[in-house]
Amino acid sequence: ESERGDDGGDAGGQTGGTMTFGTEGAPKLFDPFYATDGPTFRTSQQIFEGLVEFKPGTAEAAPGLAESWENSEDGLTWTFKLREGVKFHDGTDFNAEAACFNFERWYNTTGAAQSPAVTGYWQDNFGGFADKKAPSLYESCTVSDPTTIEVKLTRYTSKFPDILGLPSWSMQSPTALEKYNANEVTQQGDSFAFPEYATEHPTGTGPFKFERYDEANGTVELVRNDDYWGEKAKLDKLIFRAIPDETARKQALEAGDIDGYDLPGPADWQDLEDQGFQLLIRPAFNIFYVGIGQKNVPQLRDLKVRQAIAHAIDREGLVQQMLPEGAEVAENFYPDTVFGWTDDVQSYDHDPDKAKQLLADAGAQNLSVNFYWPTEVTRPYMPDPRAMFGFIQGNLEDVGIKLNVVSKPWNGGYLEDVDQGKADLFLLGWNGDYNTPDNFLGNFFSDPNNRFGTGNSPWGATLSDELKAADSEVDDETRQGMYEEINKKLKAEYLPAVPISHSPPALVIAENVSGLVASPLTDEKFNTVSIGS
Amino acid sequence: MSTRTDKIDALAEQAARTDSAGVSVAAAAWRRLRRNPVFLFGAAIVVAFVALALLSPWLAPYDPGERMLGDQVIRARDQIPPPQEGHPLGGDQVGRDLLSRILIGSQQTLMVGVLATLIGFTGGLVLGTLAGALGGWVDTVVMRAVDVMLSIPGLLLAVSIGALFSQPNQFTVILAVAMVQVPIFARLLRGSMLAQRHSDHVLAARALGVRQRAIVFRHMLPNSLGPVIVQSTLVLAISIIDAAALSFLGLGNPDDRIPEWGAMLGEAQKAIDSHPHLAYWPAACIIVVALGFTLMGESLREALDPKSRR
Amino acid sequence: MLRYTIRRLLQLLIVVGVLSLLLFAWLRSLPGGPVSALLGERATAETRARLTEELGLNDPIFVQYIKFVGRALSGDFGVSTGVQPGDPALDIFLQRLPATLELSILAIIIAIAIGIPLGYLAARRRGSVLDNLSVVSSLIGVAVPVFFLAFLLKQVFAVDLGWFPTAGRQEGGIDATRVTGFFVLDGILTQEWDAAWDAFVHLILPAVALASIPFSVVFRITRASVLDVVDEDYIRTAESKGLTTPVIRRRHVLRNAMLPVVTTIGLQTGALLAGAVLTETVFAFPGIGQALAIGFERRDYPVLLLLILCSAGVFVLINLLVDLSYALIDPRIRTRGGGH
Amino acid sequence: MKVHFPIKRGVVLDKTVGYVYAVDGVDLSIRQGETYGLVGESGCGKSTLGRAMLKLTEPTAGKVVFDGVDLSSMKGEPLRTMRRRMQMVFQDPMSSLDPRQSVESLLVEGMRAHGLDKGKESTGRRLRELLSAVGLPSTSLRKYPHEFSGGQRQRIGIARALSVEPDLIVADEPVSALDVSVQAQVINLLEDLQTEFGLTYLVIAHDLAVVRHISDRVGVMYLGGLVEEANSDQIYTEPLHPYTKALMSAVPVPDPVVEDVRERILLAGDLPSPANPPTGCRFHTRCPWRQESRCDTERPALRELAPGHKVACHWAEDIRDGRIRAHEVKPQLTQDDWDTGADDNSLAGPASVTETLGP
Amino acid sequence: MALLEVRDLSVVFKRKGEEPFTAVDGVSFDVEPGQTVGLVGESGCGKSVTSMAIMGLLAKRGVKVSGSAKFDGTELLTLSDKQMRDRRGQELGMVFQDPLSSLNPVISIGLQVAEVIERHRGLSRKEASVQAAELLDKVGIPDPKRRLSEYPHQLSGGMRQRALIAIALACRPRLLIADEPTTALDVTIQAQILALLAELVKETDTALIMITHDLGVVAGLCDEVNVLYGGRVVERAGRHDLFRVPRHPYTHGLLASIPRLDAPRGERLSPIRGSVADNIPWTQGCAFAPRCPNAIDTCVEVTPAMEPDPVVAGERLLRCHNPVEPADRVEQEILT
Ligand SMILES: Nc1ncnc2c1ncn2[C@@H]1O[C@H](COP(=O)(O)OP(=O)(O)OP(=O)(O)O)[C@@H](O)[C@H]1O
Ligand SMILES: Nc1ncnc2c1ncn2[C@@H]1O[C@H](COP(=O)(O)OP(=O)(O)OP(=O)(O)O)[C@@H](O)[C@H]1O
Ligand SMILES: [Mg+2]
Ligand SMILES: [Mg+2]
Repeated sequence: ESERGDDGGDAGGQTGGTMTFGTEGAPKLFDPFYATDGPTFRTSQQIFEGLVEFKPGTAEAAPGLAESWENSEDGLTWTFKLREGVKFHDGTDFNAEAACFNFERWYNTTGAAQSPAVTGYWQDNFGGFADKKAPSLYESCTVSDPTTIEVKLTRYTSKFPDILGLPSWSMQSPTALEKYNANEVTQQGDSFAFPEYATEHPTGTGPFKFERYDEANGTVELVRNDDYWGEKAKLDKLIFRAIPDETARKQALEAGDIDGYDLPGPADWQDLEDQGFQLLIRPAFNIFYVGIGQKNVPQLRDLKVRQAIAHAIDREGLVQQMLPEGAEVAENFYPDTVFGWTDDVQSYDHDPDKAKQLLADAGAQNLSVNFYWPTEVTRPYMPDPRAMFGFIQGNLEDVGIKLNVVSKPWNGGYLEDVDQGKADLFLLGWNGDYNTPDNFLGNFFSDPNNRFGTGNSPWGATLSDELKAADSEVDDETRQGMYEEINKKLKAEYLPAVPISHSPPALVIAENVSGLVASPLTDEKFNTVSIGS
Repeated sequence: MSTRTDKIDALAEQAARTDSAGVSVAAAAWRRLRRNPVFLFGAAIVVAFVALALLSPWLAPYDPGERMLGDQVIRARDQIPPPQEGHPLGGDQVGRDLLSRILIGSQQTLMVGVLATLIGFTGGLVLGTLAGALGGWVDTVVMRAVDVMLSIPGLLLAVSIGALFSQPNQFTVILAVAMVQVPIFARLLRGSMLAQRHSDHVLAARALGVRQRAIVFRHMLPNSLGPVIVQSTLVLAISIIDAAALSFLGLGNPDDRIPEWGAMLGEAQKAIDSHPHLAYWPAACIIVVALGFTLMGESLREALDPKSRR
Repeated sequence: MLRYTIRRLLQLLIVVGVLSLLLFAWLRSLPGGPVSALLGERATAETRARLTEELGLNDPIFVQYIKFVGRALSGDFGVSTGVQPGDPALDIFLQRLPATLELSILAIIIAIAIGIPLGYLAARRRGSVLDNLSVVSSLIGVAVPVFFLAFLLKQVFAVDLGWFPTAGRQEGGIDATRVTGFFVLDGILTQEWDAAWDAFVHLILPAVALASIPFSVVFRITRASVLDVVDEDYIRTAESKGLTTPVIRRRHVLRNAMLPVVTTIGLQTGALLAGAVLTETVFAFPGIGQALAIGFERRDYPVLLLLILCSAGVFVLINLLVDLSYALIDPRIRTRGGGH
Repeated sequence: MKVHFPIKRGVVLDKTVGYVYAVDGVDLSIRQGETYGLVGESGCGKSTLGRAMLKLTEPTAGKVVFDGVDLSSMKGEPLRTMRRRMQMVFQDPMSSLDPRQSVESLLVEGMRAHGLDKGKESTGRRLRELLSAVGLPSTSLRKYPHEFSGGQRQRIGIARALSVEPDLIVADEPVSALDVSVQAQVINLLEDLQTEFGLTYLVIAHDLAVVRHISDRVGVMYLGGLVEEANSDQIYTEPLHPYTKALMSAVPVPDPVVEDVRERILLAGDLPSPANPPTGCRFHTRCPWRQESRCDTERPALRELAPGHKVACHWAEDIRDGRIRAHEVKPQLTQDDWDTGADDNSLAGPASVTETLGP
Repeated sequence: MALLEVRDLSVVFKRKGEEPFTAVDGVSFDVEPGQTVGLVGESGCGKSVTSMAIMGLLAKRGVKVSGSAKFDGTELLTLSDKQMRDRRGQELGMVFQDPLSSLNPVISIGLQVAEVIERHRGLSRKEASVQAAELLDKVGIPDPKRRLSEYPHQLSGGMRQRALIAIALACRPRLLIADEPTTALDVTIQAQILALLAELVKETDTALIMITHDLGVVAGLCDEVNVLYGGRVVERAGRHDLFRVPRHPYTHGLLASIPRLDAPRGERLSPIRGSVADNIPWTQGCAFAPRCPNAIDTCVEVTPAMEPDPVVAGERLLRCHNPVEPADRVEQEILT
């Protein structure tokens, strides 16, 4: 083991200097409200803050621009007490007015911006807009006094207020939003064009200010916000540099061209450490599963068959051989840091004989299914789809399941086919956005017409109802019970997919960088970072 | 566009001119080739490679798709099976025997090269023959299409085709690489055919009252094949390299149980600094084989070039 | 000449037109596409259907194409969904073109600077060790996959030795002013010497990798055409005039031998512009090639469509320029006048 | 007979902007069993005329009547069948033989096309006959063209023409590519074959001496048109057209005595371009007897001056009778671009196709 | 002393891995100032190689030249490259067969003519151009000033050959070698060029070596004729003697093969049998023996030497064991 990090980790750190951080792509835009991509969120996390923030290094909600909040009895009215003396980068005051302005801006989205491609996060989290075409979770925001707002919801949800910690719900300067026409999103051909605000003038309250975006060079430059209300950033300048090729990122770090980068491939971890770089492993906050689509092959609607699949897969081996250090075998459909997790679930050991037996019992000895796996992609939960697929393929063939392998590019048909239920078996997963079970389970199963085709089994609708009920349960303890129950049933009775693993994504930084706290949500803030010489 | 097409035409015509001396040229060329060390070296490589590809199922110690050394793999620590008893080259990233993969890989590589060339050749043959033999509007239509294809740089075309198959596999790679060659072959063949069409011996056959079909297949086509065959040798090398490039860009055959050098190289580059040998072996193989075909093709071309015969 | 130029330009338009239709139809018939690219794994069947409808992707392809052409004529080629999501495809092209141009030009300069003298020398000493060595090395240059060469160069000279940067066009920390988009030129124009130097240093390794094929082609064409020319009758005439060797070489041999070399250089430049996919990917060089590679991976159809079209267009255009310049330097064509 | 090759040029679509007047209004008839010789300078349209007569090139206008049958409207199968009766011998004995066919298959091919190969044996016999007729050993059958000398190849070409038992043979410069010693062998052979098989010949050559030697009647062509036609003695003893006179005087005779005393008519300048022929009499630009009137405005028709002796000159009688004297001619510039078009490809080719296509 | 004395000139081509090939085999002849000497023979008999050897234009590698070629007393074959270059174009001029390929396609006619003047007369480019225009005018190229800036492809075949002649004669060489200068041209043009050559040579008192396969050309132009066969001179005589009484069966055969325009028709040609390919090597006797109607046994045993003809008067050399009886020819002549 190297002595990495320890000596550079003195809390004070020095101020000044420039840090260049390699990212897999250039940000799409800088207005987090419209964003869906990692590079944008990474940048906006430095420029903006929300009412709620996550505690560094965890997925726990913590005060952000709101110092505190409370909920009414019925769970529908939330009162936020805002931090005082905060200014946006353009000098505009942050106050209740500004906060409600943001809520209203989101709710009153019109036109092209209503597309799920633009405001997908709003629609996932809050539902519809002011035009009431679809029900909305949000009802209103009222200014109680300059530092207090009241947000009314239409129903209770366990997600609130954690969701406000998502970068999308960052507070943006009303002046700048208006000045640069922040809401003028237009559809152009197959895609959307964003206003000047989103491309050139993001204005928030965060520790860094937007300096410039050199598109030709793929670099975004941020500078320290000297008027920041909290602990000021140590770096003078923070540069995010797009290096799409993973190997190129690694080499750039090795050559000293950049000071760190995100998501080093697990296979490189050891090598990077050996070279003296600091590897920051984030707590795993994701789930990787083998999905089972019940739509096309009737045999897959038989629990025994699904159990046979679960027994066939050597999850331990997979984790051991294919996944990075710190990865764990998944027993629930979300990591143990999330509410409602329980280890009291049926476990499926690697047991090929049992799998064969189960298949025989179900009369499915000659089960033949298609097995989808994605190319041209890596995800934090799935660092090497090809190798992982190969492993699982071997497992399944060992128990005599005939596989018709289909590989498609991630964006070139894979997701589409999987979403449309064409895949009988498939590899997929989820990166958690915030710490509630619904962020995982709700996304997977609450619509019975999902990629697993649970609607084809009688319990599909039941599961959906159970999830909705749990989410609307105001009482924490009751809710915990409900989720534990769901988790148990998911493994023992439903088994719509085989949860495989939680694998920790990592960050790597140079030896002379200190103060970076890895976050399970991959939304590190760089204001604590300092760089030595 | 025209410069490129002109060049092909010039070559075709040049070759057609050469060919009027026919068999004797071939014989003389062969005599020269037999003594040409460059050709012999290239041919030796090619022969060795083909032999390897044919014999590899018997030569390879293990099933190249089986992860027999899987337990020694720990991705997280970047551990792969080192060379050991029975596995002189060790294992690959997921624990398959590297030696077996290299050996068997020759089959796929040969297949890519040969099939791509065959497809390109056949496609070109059909189009070129149609255009060259029928002339008139058929010629115009075919050649316009060919020109459009030629107006996209080769690799870009291959990559585009490769990328745009919804479900890439070995065959789509071959097809992508082959498609690039079709217009070249077509143009080359048509050029020679056209030169043949106005040549005296074809005119003589027409004067004799020989049927058009017989003229095309007995006289024009055989005499036009020279440059096309030389081109084929070069295309073999190009297809192998192009296929490797496609694999590198992630557009290759996703199923890696059947090994292919290009794909192995593409995959191995991710870990080139920690396990360089994973990349060096397939890279060396590709380079040597491509060099073999190139040497052979270039010396063949030179031997058939009338200008080099003074 | 003029008529010829116009004719060729019209041909160019036709090529681009036909190509755009084919590409458009093809891209549209593929699965995935904008919807997947925009929604990612958050997509559900329902949002997918909604977005497909919103984007007009349910219209017949022909209708979509007409709409596309309509927009394209007003300079709107759609917005990137993957390469630089949200940016107009045209901007991406215009932004990246200088990068690729800069790189290709340097690569060609390298290829010429080594290929022509070496080709000439090899031809002069035909059969010598130098000749054989350089011929074989030029063939090896073709046989080594470019991406592998690029990789080795980077590993050795950038990572291990640290002489050159590993990736990109410019260090982020340098505060360079952008004028033309050609970074080296910009640095010189604005007299920001450090920026110019930095941009230049970034170009070297990728340019060397990229030069490998043009080098071997230029080398071999030079060698072949010098050999050809030396055997021409007019060289014998020149000899019979008693001209001195330097005059014969310069005036008679080189001038003629350079004609095919010029064509080759043009063709190679054209191919490089679009063929830098591999090298740019390895060096994370933000040019057209990298955009293409990313575009393929992320199924960024608007960008792909435009880039492939433009690459083909540029390629054809360069070929036209080569033809025209050829006409300028070759009196046989220049003085013929009229058409072809 | 007219054969005009279009010159195409255009911005988008090619349109014809002019013609190469390769053969422009030639009338001639060949009697059965005679040898008709055609001479003229290179590019004057001899080959084109020969080919057009066999319908190997489509005539622009005019018609060809062969043995009472009008060929001009014939197409497809009837034409193909007709081909049996008219054959061609080419100038370059190498390029006119398919290098990949053995002599046997070269010879059998025509017979097969016309259903003349009836059984192995009779065909074999016929082949041996053919070979002996042209003076080749019967061992030649298995050989390939490149294994023969130039003269022998030309014999193969002749045997091929004979293989389908034709009535008419058009020989396009059959001896130009041969060395003098061999040339004589082939000329003799042609003559022998004519007697033996009763053939009719059209012999095309640029060598006036050869043409005169072999032919019964001689036609002289200049720039696409026939300027004089006479039997071969007349053409030597009494050339009427100024061009024929000049041509005659230009042919060197291998006899110093003759050469020393011979009076030469040296023509000034070169053959004008057939794409842009002079107006009026095509020859007026180089003619030492050119007159102020008519020559450059009116195209002279072929007139019969003496029995069997036709000439296309307005002033033929006056020249013959010495009423008009030759005068000096200043050479005119001829734009010569047209005949160099074929040399474009002399630009050195690429080292290989792949190279031109780049990475 | 003769201006050019060629003695025992031999040229052997030796390529790696191939049999050495003797293209020219002990050729001797003299050329006096103002004299025109013809070298005739069929294709491949070594005419061009002889001339190239004299001019020093053969490649250095793979070629062995032996014997001697004295020009004005200087041995040309052993001169250094530099010394040879000083003479070529200056004292020795050469005109080649194919006027198109022998002119540099990308250099203007003017420069191509001027550069040789520049080189040997030390004139400036401008002065040389003026001279070049005069030269072009002299060889009968109309509008010479304009032609200076034109390129070879813009000239017709005849004009090109004239330009080549202008180049060869630019420095008034004492010896001009014309290698088949008219073969690529039409008869009427050929006549123009031959007339021009004869006139220029006469005017400047230049010695001319005329290489051709056309006996007619020789008959009109040459003072002395050398007939080559298989790399050796087989017969040499003054032109009148040679044509009147050809003694070597080959010469005789050639003359009998040619249809003559001035001869009556109907007469059969009497060709030489076989073709050049039927040669035997000179070392095994007479190369022409297999084709020779007069061949006797000695012909395939003893190599004939070049000897003065004992029978016919005049300066004639002959390489034959059994020459054609003079009577044959004379009789023929009388008969007709
Ligand atoms: N296919 C063609 N297209 C255009 N022009 C042609 C074609 N064939 C011949 N010509 C032109 O027609 C004219 C006559 O050609 P032709 O071959 O008949 O001449 P020729 O008298 O046979 O000459 P030669 O003695 O050189 O064989 C020439 O100017 C030639 O360039
Ligand atoms: N560079 C060479 N290498 C080998 N053999 C050669 C070379 N040059 C000429 N020869 C051979 O030498 C012989 C004489 O050639 P040369 O060119 O002198 O013939 P020629 O009499 O000029 O014929 P032609 O009338 O065809 O010009 C020929 O057999 C030829 O093949
Ligand atoms: Mg002809
Ligand atoms: Mg010669």
